[in-house]
Amino acid sequence: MENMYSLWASSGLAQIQLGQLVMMAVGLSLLFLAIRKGFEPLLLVPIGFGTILANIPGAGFDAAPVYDALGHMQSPGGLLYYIYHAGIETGLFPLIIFMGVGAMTDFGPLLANPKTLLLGAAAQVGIFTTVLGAVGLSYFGILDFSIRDAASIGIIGGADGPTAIFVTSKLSPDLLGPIAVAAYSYMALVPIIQPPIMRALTTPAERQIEMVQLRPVSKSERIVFPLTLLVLVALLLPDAAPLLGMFCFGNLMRECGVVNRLSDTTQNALINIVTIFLGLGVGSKMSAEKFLNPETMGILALGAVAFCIGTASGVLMAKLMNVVSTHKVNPLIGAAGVSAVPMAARVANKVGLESNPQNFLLMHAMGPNVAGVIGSAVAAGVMINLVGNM
Amino acid sequence: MENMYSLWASSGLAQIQLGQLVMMAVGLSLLFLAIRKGFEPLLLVPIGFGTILANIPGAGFDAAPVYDALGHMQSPGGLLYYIYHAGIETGLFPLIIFMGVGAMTDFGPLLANPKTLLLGAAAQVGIFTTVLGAVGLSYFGILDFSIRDAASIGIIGGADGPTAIFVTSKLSPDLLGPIAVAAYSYMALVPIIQPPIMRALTTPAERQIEMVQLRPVSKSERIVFPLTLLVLVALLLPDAAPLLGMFCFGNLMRECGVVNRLSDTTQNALINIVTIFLGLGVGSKMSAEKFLNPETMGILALGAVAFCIGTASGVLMAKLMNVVSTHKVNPLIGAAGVSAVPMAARVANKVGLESNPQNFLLMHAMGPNVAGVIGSAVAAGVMINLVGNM
Amino acid sequence: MENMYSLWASSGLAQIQLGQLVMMAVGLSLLFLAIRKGFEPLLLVPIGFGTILANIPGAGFDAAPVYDALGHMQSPGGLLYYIYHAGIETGLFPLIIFMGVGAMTDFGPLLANPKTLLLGAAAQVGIFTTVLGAVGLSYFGILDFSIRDAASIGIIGGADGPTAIFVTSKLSPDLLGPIAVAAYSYMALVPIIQPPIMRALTTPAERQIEMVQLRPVSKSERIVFPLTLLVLVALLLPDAAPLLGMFCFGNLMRECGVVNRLSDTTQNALINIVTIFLGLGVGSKMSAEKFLNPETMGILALGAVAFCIGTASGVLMAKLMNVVSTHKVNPLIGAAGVSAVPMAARVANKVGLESNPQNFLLMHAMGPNVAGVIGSAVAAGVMINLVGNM
Amino acid sequence: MEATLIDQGLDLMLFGMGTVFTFLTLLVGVTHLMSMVVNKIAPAEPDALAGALPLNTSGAAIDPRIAKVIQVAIDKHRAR
Amino acid sequence: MEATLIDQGLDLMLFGMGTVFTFLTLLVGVTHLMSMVVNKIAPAEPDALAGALPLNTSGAAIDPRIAKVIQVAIDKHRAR
Amino acid sequence: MEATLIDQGLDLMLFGMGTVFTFLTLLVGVTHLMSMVVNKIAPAEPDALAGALPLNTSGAAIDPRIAKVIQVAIDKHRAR
Ligand code: NA
Ligand code: NA
Ligand code: NA
Repeated sequence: MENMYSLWASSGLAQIQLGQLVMMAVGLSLLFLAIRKGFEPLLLVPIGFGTILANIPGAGFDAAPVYDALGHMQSPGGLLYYIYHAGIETGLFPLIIFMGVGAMTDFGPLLANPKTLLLGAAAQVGIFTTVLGAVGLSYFGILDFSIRDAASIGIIGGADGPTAIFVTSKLSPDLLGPIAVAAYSYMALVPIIQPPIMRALTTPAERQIEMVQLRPVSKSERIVFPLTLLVLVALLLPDAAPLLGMFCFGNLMRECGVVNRLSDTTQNALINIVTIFLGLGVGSKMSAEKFLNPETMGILALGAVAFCIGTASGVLMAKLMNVVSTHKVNPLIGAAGVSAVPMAARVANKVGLESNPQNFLLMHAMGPNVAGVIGSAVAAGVMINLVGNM
Repeated sequence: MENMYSLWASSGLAQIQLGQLVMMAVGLSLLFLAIRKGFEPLLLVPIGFGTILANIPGAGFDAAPVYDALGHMQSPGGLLYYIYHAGIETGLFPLIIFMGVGAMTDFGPLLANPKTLLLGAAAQVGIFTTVLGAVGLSYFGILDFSIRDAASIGIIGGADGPTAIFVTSKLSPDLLGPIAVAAYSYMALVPIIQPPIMRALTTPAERQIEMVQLRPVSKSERIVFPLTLLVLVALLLPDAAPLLGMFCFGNLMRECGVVNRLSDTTQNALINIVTIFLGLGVGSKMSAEKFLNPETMGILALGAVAFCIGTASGVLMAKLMNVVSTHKVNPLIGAAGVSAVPMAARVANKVGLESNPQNFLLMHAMGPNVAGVIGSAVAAGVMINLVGNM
Repeated sequence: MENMYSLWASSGLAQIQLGQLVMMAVGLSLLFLAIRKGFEPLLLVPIGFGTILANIPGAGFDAAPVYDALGHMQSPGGLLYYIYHAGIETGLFPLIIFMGVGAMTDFGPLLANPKTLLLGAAAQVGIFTTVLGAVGLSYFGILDFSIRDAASIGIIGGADGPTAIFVTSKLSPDLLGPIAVAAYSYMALVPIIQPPIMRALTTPAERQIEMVQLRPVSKSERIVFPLTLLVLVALLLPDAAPLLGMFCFGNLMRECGVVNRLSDTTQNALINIVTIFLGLGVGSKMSAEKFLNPETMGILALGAVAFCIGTASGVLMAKLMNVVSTHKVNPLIGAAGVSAVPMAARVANKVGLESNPQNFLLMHAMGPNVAGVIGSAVAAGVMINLVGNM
Repeated sequence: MEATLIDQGLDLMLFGMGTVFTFLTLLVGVTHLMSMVVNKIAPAEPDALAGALPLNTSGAAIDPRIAKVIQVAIDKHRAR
Repeated sequence: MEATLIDQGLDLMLFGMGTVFTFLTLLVGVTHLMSMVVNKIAPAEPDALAGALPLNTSGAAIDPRIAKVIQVAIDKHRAR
Repeated sequence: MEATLIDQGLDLMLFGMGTVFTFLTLLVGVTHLMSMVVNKIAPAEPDALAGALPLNTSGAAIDPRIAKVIQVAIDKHRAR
């Protein structure tokens, strides 16, 4: 009987709390969005599954190990505990992902047309206006965000998952779950969020602008660029160096042509392994008390606003550049400045083709698109620096 | 002269003890079985090699690191020390292996014929009767096993290596070496152990039973099944959630179709890396004082008994199902319920073809075969729960 | 204004010291050598990049994590900190690399002609005369090396990167940067350093010696050899067992034919991942105070001497063998005894073809070449043993 | 104490097998139900016969279909 | 305190956007300069049109060119 | 003290080289013996000429033999 009771008492049914049940439903919803709707499945499948695992009562996925006085392990920790503390709290996983993303990034279009970097800068306006929005909500007593929280929420507008995770795990780890989910969800929603804004801010004539073909870029330029970017970051903004340093390292491995086996592994086995564990580890922060509260609603709302403002800023910046410069830029590619590589560039291309079926913008949009990655990493560096000193 | 002496004193010849020499021979025997006889080489090659390494006197493969009072490392630990404590003591390696096995498992045959799950349940009888055997040996003073030891020994009968390692590392880590070796050895011996039992318990007519072709299984069913299993485990038996959770996660990655790159890495680079280190780490527990004792003989004997009883139970359960149900089942596929995927299913197929050359049982046997994996993971969960409260 | 100041104060320009600037130039030079000149790019690209990262002022790549009194992390450590302490200080990365190298090594030519092992022994003379050189420089007060430093410097002459890193991280971790750089640079310079020495020490007639075709080697010999070597190391020189044990393990996985999936992963994903992190971790030791000093010049000079003496010893040993034996050996293959696989063997082949266009020495030189790997691992074991007891 | 050990073993057997059977029997029912519901909601294109899909344990880098194409190329080459 | 929070937010916005724009504008110039210098020092064989190189995100094990060759083999086989 | 350093260096050289030579000389003998014993016990099918097997350092995903088959397919295609 005692055993019967022990089994029953330890069963999920006996222990489960409403919050956990709701979070398991949230996890299943994330899986549904990922699998059925194709929302960034590489991250949302592990995050969704991790959410369910973390909320199984009594399974101990998130339990810390217990040691006796002599330092011998008495009971091991849970899988998600180890993943979170080894890979996310330390910042290692986002940095390795950034190395992999660097190894998958082609800077060619950016090098052929460097001024598109400005579009990648403009789209980060979304980040900082969202910070203002978050502190505003706090000021009016509607929600309760510190300046560290506000900075982490703003970075959702950077449309770059690993950057958002890196910043949040440094500044306000308790918000990691909702912020990561918001970041990846909105990145997946780019094809829905962006087009109306793009159409609203441009005239049909502007959307038909054809851009001059990109010049060829030499192998040497491609090799020297990541080093140039690294040195500039090192001299001006060391707080952005972890993210951009690993990004440049990955890109150098890709372009230098002498370490292809390293570059291949970085782009495949290594980034895949880390992606799985990063996703599961983010899931471990999706507990009811951290997710089911008004702040999460606020984060989701602010994240959406950030995306919209970022998109608009990119488009408007492109229009401004056309006022100044003689080489006209199709303002649609400004929207790709939010990053969300390569989705945002594809959206720019698609909206462009609607107005002019001969106008292929994809490659032109890749420039601002990767510029957006640099831009949000720079923004991340500034935030970590300034907030750390506030 | 002093140096000469130092070299001699530190040489293996000067330090070796008989036990270490015997264990090195044990390691070589495991390698022989793996390489020449094909006994589960993916695990027994690393375990055998790890056994030799762990028993080299003075090589320090198993040494703990030494730190000074300020926490600086004075001498690093040995490779096997780090592997064991990071991957096995924490339970991480068996769980990652289970994720990989999940990603390699096809639940199609099981979904087409769910009642074969009962065969996977029946075959676990071997586990629990062996527990009884172990406590009996202890009761009569023949050997000395605690209830924790008995539970770990029983799980050998689950015919599932990572499950056995996971349970043993939690309940009685000192027995890890012999139990892991027994588990993998008997899994390799399935083609020798099972057929006589299968023939003894069935009539020729029963062995000739042809089964109806399996119905097609839709992609949606394959995606929803691992989630269903996960939720059921979460609600009823959270102690089985670590193993089955990772198993379901691997399987979902496989079936969902949107994260193929993650699934591929899980099935290849990741599981291979972890398999190498898991094997070496198990080898680190193969020291003379832990292996060369009467208990090991007892473990090997009990393990063999567990396998035989499990096989018999599966066959008898299938015969019982035929008494009740109209859809006849070939009782040979009951033997596949022990798991040992896919070896046991192949054995069922082979013995079936002996009696009826047109009767291909392989796919029908895959149902109970993967059911056996679920069954032993459930048994593992119950044991960890009950023994932890005893 | 305060923020302005904070940004400026934390910028690289405000913080950078001359030493860091010089080290960044050193890092760029290593990248130039690796990418443009093809100097061992698999290691020197990560080392060079790691050098730059480690010297970015304020980026904290090398920072230790900070914990509060309760053990909670207050600020995470830097990427290079974690890599160095987890992978290099513990010796894990060099050992895993050695496993990978073992899985890529073909012992066939060595087994067909075992006496070439003596050439691999002779070439290690370079290691020990360099030790003498280093203590000599210290004796005359020119530089300041301890016996531990001298041993680490000597091992550069072993022409084996992971061995040099393994020994140095145990004996004098502060010299890791310059020693690793010297080891890999000289390995890359083999085609320039060796030929003049080889020509100077041989007559044209000797260089034209054609060697008898190698006998076929059976699969069984290939499987048994790594085990034989392991047992011999275990009995005689346990201090060499970590390196040679992992080397033999990798080779056994390669040759046994039953764990090809493990062998493939070892040769590809696993060794690539570890190579990237090993290189970055070495870079973390390339700080100005540890690199920009007279000792580094001494290390580079002594390393070059070690290479030359090793090459010469190998050639002279081959000539000595020809005096004694009837089966003549082309003395050029003696130079391959330094290891630097497979570069040194290719150099022997090339110099041989200059004298006799029909004389293909490549396979004959592979024997001493892999013997050199064994030889320097043995030398490493002796040094760790003897120096540890001095 | 030793009697307790036997008792513990018997308890483990009883409750262990009980739980295993209960859980898997329940899973039979739930799986049937799941299949029914799923096939009603998403009456899907079955991706070929389930029974015909072998377990992928090879880990081969080359897809079998591509291997077959290559074999065809070899055969044609030889047949010339 | 709460006024400070707003102030902090404004500061972040001001200095943040300022830095982002300054940095990326500088990078535009430096990149132009870099390309000019590099192409002067090493007037290189451009490796095809940059714009034509798609992002490699497939991670496919089989090279597209080899896939094409195999397709050719299939086509020939079918055409027999 | 400094004399000791030289002494230590000489000791290292003496015992180090001694051990390396002893060990590898022993290994020559043991390897000969091993080959003899192994080939007596298992008089094996030699897997082609040892000397002809190059070191696999390429890490290529496509087997050279398959590459050759593909080349054949290309050649035939071109020859049409
Ligand atoms: Na961005
Ligand atoms: Na089982
Ligand atoms: Na060497």
